[in-house]
Amino acid sequence: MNEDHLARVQAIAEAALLAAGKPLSLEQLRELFVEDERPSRQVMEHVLVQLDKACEGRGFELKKVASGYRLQVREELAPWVGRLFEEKPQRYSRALLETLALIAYRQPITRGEIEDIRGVTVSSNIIRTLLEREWVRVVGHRDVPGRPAMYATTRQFLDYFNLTGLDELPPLSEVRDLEEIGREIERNIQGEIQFESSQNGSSDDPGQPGGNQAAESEQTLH
Amino acid sequence: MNEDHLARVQAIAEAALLAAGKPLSLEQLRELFVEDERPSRQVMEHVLVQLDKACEGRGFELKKVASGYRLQVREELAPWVGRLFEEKPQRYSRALLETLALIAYRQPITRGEIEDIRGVTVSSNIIRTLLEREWVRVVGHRDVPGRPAMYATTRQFLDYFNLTGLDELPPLSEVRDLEEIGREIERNIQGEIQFESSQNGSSDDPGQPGGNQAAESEQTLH
Amino acid sequence: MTDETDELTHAPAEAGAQVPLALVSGKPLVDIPKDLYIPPDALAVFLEAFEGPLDLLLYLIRRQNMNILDIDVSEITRQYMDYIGAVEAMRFELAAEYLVMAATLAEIKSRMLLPRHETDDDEELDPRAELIRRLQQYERFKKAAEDIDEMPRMERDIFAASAALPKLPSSQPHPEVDMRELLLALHGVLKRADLFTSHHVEKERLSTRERMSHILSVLQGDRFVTFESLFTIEEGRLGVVVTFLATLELVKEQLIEIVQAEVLGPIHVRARAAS
Repeated sequence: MNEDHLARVQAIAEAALLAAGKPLSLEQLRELFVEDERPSRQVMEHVLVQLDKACEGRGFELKKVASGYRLQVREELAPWVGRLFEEKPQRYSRALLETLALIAYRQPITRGEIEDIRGVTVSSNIIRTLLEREWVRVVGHRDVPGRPAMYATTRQFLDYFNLTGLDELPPLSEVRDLEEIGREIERNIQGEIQFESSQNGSSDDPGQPGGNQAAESEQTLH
Repeated sequence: MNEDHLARVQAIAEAALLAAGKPLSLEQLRELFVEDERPSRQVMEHVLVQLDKACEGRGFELKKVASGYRLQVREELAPWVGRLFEEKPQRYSRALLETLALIAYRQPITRGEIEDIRGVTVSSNIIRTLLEREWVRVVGHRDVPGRPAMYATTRQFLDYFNLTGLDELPPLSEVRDLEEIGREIERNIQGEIQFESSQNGSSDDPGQPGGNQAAESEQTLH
Repeated sequence: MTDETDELTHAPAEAGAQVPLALVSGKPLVDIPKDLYIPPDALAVFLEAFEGPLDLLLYLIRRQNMNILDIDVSEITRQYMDYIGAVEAMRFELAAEYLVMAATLAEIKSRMLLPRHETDDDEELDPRAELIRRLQQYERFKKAAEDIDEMPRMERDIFAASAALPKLPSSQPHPEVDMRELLLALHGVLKRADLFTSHHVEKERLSTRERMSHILSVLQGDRFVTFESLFTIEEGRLGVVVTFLATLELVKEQLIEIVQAEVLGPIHVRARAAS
């Protein structure tokens, strides 16, 4: 069996392993070939050794598992590849934002006090999310029955919003036309959603008109 | 950006394309990297050229399709790889293919317009199948009684058929309608009188491929 | 591949052995006897092979080696009517389009028989023109459909390359928040609570409240801290004032207590809740 032929068998084995989506045994790989061109087990094993070598430095590697061989994305590349599957960050609920705003402007404040102002209970999830994000922390306990925790904002909160101190928070009195700002934010959010969905083109792409145009706009993307 | 770094980016791109199982756009590939290590578009394009080269002689190749880049089994290896799958590849009925062809070449087009050309009713099953496969989608409604939906093809359609754009579809065969033949006779007569370059004829040739042009000429017909 | 519908699963039957007959170019693969005796089974198969009257007409034209542009309407109409007649005699359900086409052909034929007026534009008056145009249009897309079927496609000629995944890090990215969203939320809640007009939230008060939080966090646990240690000289007079205001506010809100063991002795501060 000459070099060219071995290279061909190797390409076919690689192609099959990439197309199969599951491990293939040595026998399954051999059965890709009609009888009179079928490589022996020894040749197939040799080819797989060569394939393994040929994957050095690439994005994937040959792994032997119980049911055969499979090509697998290199583990050390997982941090990058994992970003493909990251869920899109969701938006925070209005309740969470109100709670955060009240903690920022009225700190130190207890959950009960937030509930008094909001007129509804504050779910533990909201408090937990804010604590986990390290935007708020417990700075003490109020000396009343139940000794409720008092919350305040953190340095991370200031950093996130690019503030050096709470006194840089915009005073409410200065913000006259909040409704206008609200509309603007809504528009931005809408814009983002549309942008995201048109970016997502692969799944469904309602933003694009006629197919030709879709093809053209794609061209400009690259 | 040094060689080692480029090789790394290339391995990551390859890994991601193999992990995604669907085409990824240049932007999606760049977004695998956190902001301060994100390669520029130029670098990413360069890396993809390198990746393409690195696949030479292997079982797979890099292919640009409508919604991005895809790693796929080399077409010439399909006969071997096809043996992996016991099921015969899907066949499509003529009715479905003719409907798809009309949508592809004449988009945007309504079901009624498809029926006019095919001379038979288009079953709802066919439209539903095309929509479910995400090969076509509704891009609007024609402003006539009943406001019928207008259909166009999607990026998924192009991806499925290994195309980057509608202009890569095989050209529609020329139609020689009576008016055209009349003009041809007239030209021949005139040609006898005075010499004219044949360039003249090609400009109003209705048989030109490009989807857009086809779509426009259709508008005038209906 | 999993969401196959009826249309798809029926495809092989429809597009299988019978299709070549419809794809004929000059030489039909299924020979229809000249005398039009067609066994019932064969007729059913025969009709299924066509995508409607235009397709059948194209087949008849091809079988006669006729140029579309030069259709012998009489002959084609005769053959077409023969098929339609045979189908009806067999009591097969016949799609309405076939009957409409039969009527169209009959009309064209009758108009062809009428004496023609002399005009300078013959083609416009050719009663076959519309039929020819439709046949030509249909033929183009019939060909295009065949071309599309020939194109390399996924799952038949193209297989996506994919590799198994290693263990991937699971990280959920945090939502982004805009400062204006925060303000808007506050605006909403204060408006609802009818606190908006009471000016509880003032610019200068915010630095005081921040300092209150800071002092409380310094006073974590059951420990006394000297009053002076709350102040930082480097902050200057304004810092001292803010700290002092914050301390007073904390005392007022009964959050801290201030203890002085003896006159002019050191002042200590601790969180009330700790006691």
